[in-house]
Amino acid sequence: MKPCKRIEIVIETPMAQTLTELLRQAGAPGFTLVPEVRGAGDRGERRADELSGDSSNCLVLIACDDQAMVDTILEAVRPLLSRSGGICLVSEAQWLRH
Amino acid sequence: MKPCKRIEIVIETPMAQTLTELLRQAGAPGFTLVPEVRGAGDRGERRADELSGDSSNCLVLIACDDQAMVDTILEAVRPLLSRSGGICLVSEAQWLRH
Amino acid sequence: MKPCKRIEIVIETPMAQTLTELLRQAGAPGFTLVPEVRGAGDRGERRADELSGDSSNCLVLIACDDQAMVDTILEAVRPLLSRSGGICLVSEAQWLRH
Amino acid sequence: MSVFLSNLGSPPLLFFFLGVIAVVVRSDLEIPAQAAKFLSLYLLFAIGFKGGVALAESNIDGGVLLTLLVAVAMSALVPVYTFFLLKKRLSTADAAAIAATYGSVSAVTFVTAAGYLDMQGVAWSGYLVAAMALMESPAIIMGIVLYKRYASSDVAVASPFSWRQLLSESLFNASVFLILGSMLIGWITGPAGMSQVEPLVKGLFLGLLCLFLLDMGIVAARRFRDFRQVGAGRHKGQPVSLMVGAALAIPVFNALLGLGAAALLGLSEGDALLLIVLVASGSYIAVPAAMRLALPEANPGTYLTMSLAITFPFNLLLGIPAYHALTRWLL
Amino acid sequence: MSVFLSNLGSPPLLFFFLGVIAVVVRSDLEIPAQAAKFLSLYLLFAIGFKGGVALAESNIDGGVLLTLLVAVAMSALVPVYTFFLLKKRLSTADAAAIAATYGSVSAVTFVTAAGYLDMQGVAWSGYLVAAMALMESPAIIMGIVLYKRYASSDVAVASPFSWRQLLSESLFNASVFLILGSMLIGWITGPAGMSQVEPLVKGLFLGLLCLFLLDMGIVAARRFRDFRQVGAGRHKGQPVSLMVGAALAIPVFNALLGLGAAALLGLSEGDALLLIVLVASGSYIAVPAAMRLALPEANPGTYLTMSLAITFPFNLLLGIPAYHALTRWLL
Amino acid sequence: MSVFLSNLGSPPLLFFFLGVIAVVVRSDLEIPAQAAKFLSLYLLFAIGFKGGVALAESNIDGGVLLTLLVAVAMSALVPVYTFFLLKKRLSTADAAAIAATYGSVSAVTFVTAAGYLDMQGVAWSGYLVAAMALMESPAIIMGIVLYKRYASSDVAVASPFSWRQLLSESLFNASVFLILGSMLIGWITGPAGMSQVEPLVKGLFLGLLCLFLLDMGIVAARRFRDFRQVGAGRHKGQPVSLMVGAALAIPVFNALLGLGAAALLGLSEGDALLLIVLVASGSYIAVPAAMRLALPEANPGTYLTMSLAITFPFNLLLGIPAYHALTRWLL
Ligand SMILES: Nc1ncnc2c1ncn2[C@@H]1O[C@H](COP(=O)(O)O)[C@@H](O)[C@H]1O
Ligand SMILES: Nc1ncnc2c1ncn2[C@@H]1O[C@H](COP(=O)(O)O)[C@@H](O)[C@H]1O
Ligand SMILES: Nc1ncnc2c1ncn2[C@@H]1O[C@H](COP(=O)(O)O)[C@@H](O)[C@H]1O
Ligand code: NA
Ligand code: NA
Ligand code: NA
Repeated sequence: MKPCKRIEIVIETPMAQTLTELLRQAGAPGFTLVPEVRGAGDRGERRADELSGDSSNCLVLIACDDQAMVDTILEAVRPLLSRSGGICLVSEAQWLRH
Repeated sequence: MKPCKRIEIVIETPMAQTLTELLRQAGAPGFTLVPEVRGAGDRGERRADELSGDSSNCLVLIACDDQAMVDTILEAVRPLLSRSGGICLVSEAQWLRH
Repeated sequence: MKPCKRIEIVIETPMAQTLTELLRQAGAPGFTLVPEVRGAGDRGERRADELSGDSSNCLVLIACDDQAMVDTILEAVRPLLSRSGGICLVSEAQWLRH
Repeated sequence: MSVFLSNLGSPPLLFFFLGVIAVVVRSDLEIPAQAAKFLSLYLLFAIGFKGGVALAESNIDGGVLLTLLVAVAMSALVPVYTFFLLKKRLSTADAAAIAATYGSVSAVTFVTAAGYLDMQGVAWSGYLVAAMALMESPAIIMGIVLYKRYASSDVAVASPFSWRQLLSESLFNASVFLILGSMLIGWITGPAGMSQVEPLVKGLFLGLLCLFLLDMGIVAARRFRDFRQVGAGRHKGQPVSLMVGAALAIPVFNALLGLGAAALLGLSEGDALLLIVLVASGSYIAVPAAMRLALPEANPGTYLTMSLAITFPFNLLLGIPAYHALTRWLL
Repeated sequence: MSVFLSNLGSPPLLFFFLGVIAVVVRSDLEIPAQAAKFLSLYLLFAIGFKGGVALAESNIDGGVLLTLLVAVAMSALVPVYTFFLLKKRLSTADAAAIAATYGSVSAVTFVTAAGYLDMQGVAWSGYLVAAMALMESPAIIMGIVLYKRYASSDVAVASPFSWRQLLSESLFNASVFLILGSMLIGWITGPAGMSQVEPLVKGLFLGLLCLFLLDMGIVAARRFRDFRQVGAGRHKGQPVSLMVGAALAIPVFNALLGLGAAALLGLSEGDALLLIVLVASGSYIAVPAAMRLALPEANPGTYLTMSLAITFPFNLLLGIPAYHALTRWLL
Repeated sequence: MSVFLSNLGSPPLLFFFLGVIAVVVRSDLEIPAQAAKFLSLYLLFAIGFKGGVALAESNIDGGVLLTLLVAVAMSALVPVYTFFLLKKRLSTADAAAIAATYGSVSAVTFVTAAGYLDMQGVAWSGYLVAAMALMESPAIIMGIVLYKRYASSDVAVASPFSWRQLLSESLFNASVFLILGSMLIGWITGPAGMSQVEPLVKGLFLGLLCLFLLDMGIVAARRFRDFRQVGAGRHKGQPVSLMVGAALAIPVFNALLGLGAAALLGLSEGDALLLIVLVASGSYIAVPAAMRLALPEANPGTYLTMSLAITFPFNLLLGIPAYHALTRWLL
């Protein structure tokens, strides 16, 4: 077991590809993306019921055991969230090495 | 970055609307809902395979930076969980301000 | 509220049944499974776009308030992850009793 | 005998059993959830539309109205005696949910019976689709009312009662709403409307029913397996044999009731069989959805398993031809 | 008057209203998201293929090319005046997104108009499908260019501009790409190709359109409800009456523009109506998808609600027959 | 030459290329995952049912049984030499998985070949569908057995071997089970059953195949792109040219093997082409699903990419007409 950070990002679906591209460029060790999630926040309800995918969000989870990388990722994500909304949470976890 | 609580609730799909209504009334700042998740617990297996949506769960994530609001939400959710099952976890996180 | 561990596992979909079987045998109190999630990691991108379900992952969440049980679960899961990849994170949470 | 065999030889029924076998041999075959849900919406849409067009083409007289009235009455009556019979051995919530389940109807059993009649060359009237659509709601209302009346007072306090929600759940429930709405549109647009949607509504019907029943076979067999593995949690201590017995006895008893009503109403052979099947079948889509909201205390492992995993295959396989033989013999 | 009534009596339109009613009475009816998305891909595939085969069967002369050119020009022109009219009262981003929305087209409105013409027995030409496919992109490009030109400089810095991405979003956007691609394949394979896919592309078209419009009715009514509940967040302070007014005035004004163009081009009755409908309709699939990427500052609660929840039902219900009456009267 | 051109002009194949182009130009076009999965179940259901009805209508003699036996034998034989050829340059797990892949078959390649024959007006027999269904399992079993026999002992310890699981994965695998089950039901219900489901099973087949191949084109092109970007992780150091070479050489070599078998069996032109296509094609649904469970050490980036992104388009585009020309020339 190795301590690490769990970064959790909720962002709208049309931005998902931009986000994963950012993560790749930042050098993130990996990510898991849950598509088609619903939600509500400052910009009202997002019902995930539109044909363009425009009203659905996705939830992205990144485990990262390198604090410098965590900071890089957060800095890369911040302007995206400012422009198109969403949230980003960071918490502590233990990573099971296998 | 601002400290906050992550509230995570798993509840059965038919109760999802009741739950989001409760959250709205309690004044929660927002939520993210992952639909159509499977599970197992005290009341046996839930395979998410029925036409009425009766056997699927949903997973709701709420980030909240106001402890009083957290308590309000938990008090509102508790009776729902007692009646129809499910779980509620609370953990610590840092909220990236953008 | 009772302290507990949140175990989070990302594993590929074809292994999901093996994993839930392991959890059952280990005596886990329950689990929640988010199907059809995408991801990327050491073994490249998993786009969740194949007919055999071969390129999608699932995300499994287990809340457990018994440390011995947590260890049993982690030991059971470890060889699965070694063989077919994926990640396992453990974090702290409070379990709302209802 | 031959009716049983010809029933067995129909593709939709055989696909139901293929689904059951898939679970028995632990195949990983499954219909994606959203596709299965879309198929079920399609079936309701097609049944409703066809029924509406049939209504527009027939003339609605006193006899028709009387039949509809009797159908509604039976869907409200069946829950009452079912509830009191079961209340002694099950929790009040479970008894009420089972009562609502059997007062209501199974659209797919109805459709299979109608297909069976078509294969046998026996005529039936479109207004029976209206009867089906009207029989869902009264049973739901009765189940909830009985529960509220007989539940111990502390539970009743925990779950505030709302008539508004009750009506909305029983009348505007997705399945009830879609079938009623499609029937209305079929009725308004009549044969001209049908000519526009015929390839979808009629052409594909039996083929898509095969795929839907394949899914139903899988789901029913899974429920049945879960049910036998008397396991952890609420299932513990359920009187399994009582449940299996009830899931077989209730449809047979209700079929006889339906037969009596059909005889009194003087229905034709085909219409009589369809009315019998409506009374004898139990809901596994509309009622469970309503019960999860109104009676979360009831265990779907009980009421849903009974109607989906026992009564449904029983009616499909043995019930329909047996009720038909009986109808022929008596009417 | 009779055109309005006959329009009202078509099953697809009635299913749209059934969807609206489902939301009004708070029914839980909904089409699963992936099934709805598949239906929309099917419609684009079928429209495109049919249009391509029609193109292969017709001869493309100067008149056709001129009409296509005019259609493209209008889809680039409409955003310009829409943008400058709205910029005074809305944010630059919202004005640009609404401008792009109304320059572009609604494939389902087009299809409904084509079905309406078929029911009325009025002929129309396949190359108008090509016009539709060509009208999506210019509007998207114009909207983005106008925004980049008039947005305050600090925003422009925050959002670097990429021509490559702009072209990719406007030309290779899923809807635009599928309809153009299917049209091309229909054109290559011609009537021989059509004979292979006819049952899917033609037979099921109106039936599946009913199910699609049921979903559209649900989504449109939800957006309309959210819109009225002037609530938290960005919605606050939106000039609601301005939005409703604009969502009704823009299509009517654009319809007149389209009518003028049709008159100058000397189009037949059917072709004129379709050109008018293209100009008068607003996009709610391709443009929103492009705007989320290129103009995330714009609020979909504004542009999407206007086109989906107001303009779309308005065109379906009143617009098409009214434009038709006008065309008949003037041409 | 003309066979190549007429093959190119068929809508299903053109939609495959449209999907490829969508990826090349970075369009966001995609078929929702559950819809694509449902389409693939539909295709297996339709192929199986049609094959079963064809079986019921034909008489099964010694020649038919011999052909089936030969087909099964080839599906067990192909993995053996493929494994030993590849084991020198790849890991044992990868070699075994590729071996199983090419011993098994691609249902869509088969269907495309059958459609190609229909277009050319060449007859073929229904029992070849049975051959296809029977060829999936032996290859899976052989692949796993070879791996268990030749893997280094420490790996073998880590992965306990279960015959029960092996049989279940190879025989009751979703695709194998559905096609065998549908064939059985088609065979039981015969032409009477077909008349009930014909609009779905026959009418829509080519149209839905277009949409399915559009999705396949997208997925294949994505795999191919990932494959070229020799990137992080396990992909590193894969001998890319070896893989491309093998993915082209194996089908050609196997086609010659199939041609030889067809000549010895004295098959007709159409039947010979279908047998050749079965031997030459590689699985990308049933085998990968089985391999993920039985051989997780093997890299799907290798075996799946080879069969889906290289062999499949190669067979569709060049293979089928080339094998046909060869068959005509030699038989
Ligand atoms: N407090 C919150 N807790 C959980 N999810 C949130 C919260 N606030 C926003 N979200 C998610 O982020 C999306 C965009 O949020 P916003 O930009 O605030 O509208 C919402 O649709 C939710 O899915
Ligand atoms: N220990 C647990 N960990 C994770 N999820 C759980 C746990 N227990 C229950 N759940 C979820 O909550 C749902 C309802 O649980 P229950 O009411 O205990 O049957 C289950 O179907 C699971 O999805
Ligand atoms: N650092 C990470 N953070 C989040 N998810 C990850 C991470 N690494 C791997 N995963 C997930 O685990 C799956 C398998 O990972 P791997 O075996 O490393 O390819 C990936 O497809 C991701 O969904
Ligand atoms: Na009943
Ligand atoms: Na327009
Ligand atoms: Na092969």
